[in-house]
Amino acid sequence: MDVLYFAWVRERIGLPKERIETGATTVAELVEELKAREERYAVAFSDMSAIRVALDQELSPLDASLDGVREVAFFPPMTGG
Amino acid sequence: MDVLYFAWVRERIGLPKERIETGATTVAELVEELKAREERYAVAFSDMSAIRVALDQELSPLDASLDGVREVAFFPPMTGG
Amino acid sequence: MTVRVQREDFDIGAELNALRAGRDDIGALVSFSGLVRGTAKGAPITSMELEHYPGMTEKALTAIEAQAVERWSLQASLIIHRYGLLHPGDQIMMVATASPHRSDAFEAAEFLMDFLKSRAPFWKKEATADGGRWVDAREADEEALRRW
Amino acid sequence: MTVRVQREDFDIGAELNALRAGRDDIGALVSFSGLVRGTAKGAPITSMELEHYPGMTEKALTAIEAQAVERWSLQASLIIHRYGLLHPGDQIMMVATASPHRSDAFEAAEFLMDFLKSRAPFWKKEATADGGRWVDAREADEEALRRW
Repeated sequence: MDVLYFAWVRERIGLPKERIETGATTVAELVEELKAREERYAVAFSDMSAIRVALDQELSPLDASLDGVREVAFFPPMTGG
Repeated sequence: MDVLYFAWVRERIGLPKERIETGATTVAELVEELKAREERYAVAFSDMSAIRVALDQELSPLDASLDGVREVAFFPPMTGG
Repeated sequence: MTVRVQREDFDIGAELNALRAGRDDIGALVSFSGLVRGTAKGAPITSMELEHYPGMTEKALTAIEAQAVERWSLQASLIIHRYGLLHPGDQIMMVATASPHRSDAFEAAEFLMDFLKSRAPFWKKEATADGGRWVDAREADEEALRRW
Repeated sequence: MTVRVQREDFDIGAELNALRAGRDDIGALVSFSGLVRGTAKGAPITSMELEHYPGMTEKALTAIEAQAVERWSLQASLIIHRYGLLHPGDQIMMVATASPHRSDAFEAAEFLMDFLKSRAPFWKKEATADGGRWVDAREADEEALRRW
């Protein structure tokens, strides 16, 4: 699946987008998998209360299922307007 | 003193402005004096709940004093905006 | 802080651009404009005559604006109100408010509109095929004042 | 009912005039525009970079607008939001709403702004003499959602 990062999440992880093969069934599992993989993910995801998630471009909770999802995005709280 | 009429008050009384010499001490007394004078005033002032008053260009109540007032205006509720 | 009472139309874009020209402290800019609707109580109107009380109008609008400036953190404000003969689709008036954050600009604009509707000496007369008819004050407009 | 996400600036007057062009059923037209302020937390900023999530941005704005159309009696609405490099004084975004009476246009515009602030995927990074700093979401913006 495609995983996208925006704003300071993108800066901390060091790339805007990557393709990830995962067996994770929820967003939370995917996050744990990434954090275990490399330090930069552990830093970016150290405080999940500061992270928002979109699944296929819809805002979703951390415990949402990844079943059928093609695009996951992680980013901080939005500051538009 | 100058007495001004606007909107349908002006139309019913038939003029926009007149100079009136009066001994009335309040707006209410002035209204009674005008109503007694001619039918067109009696018609215009038949329902005073539909009339607003300004004294020297400030909205004022019916029982306000005319002491020192140079300009009295009568008009219906305002409909700007 | 500007009040203009005029017969002529206005250019809302030029007015909004002028409010923010040459400065960078404004974060939020709100405008309201009121337009002549083509029907009234279901019947088409051909024109609208806007009568006002010269002198008192400017005083009343200036007083309303001063109240808004006192209550909210405004960096700029503008009220333009036309009088005379208008037609369906025409602009009747506008207000604009500028503030660092949006809530002040929004609230102040609503406040200006609520007071302007019921406290500034303007009267609308609509012309229809059946003749002219003075617009009645709306109960809702008087009620709107109570929230402030 | 229009949503535009663009790098280019916009002409607020032209947009407002286009919303009411050729029709006479609109009585009230409200606009909000957001501008880049020249200081942040007391320090001057030199520029602001607006990042967004292409694809999701348009979806989110369209969904927010659809909610407003469902809740209020709107005759027209518009959301324009820019992205990319902006400077102090620049226009960031605008919303406009049109309705027969003023309360719908005002409330819908405030609703659009409240949801757009916290639910549309935009992120602001301010450049100051000390380097870049991502703008924090304001507590007040999240709270503003609760009133709807």
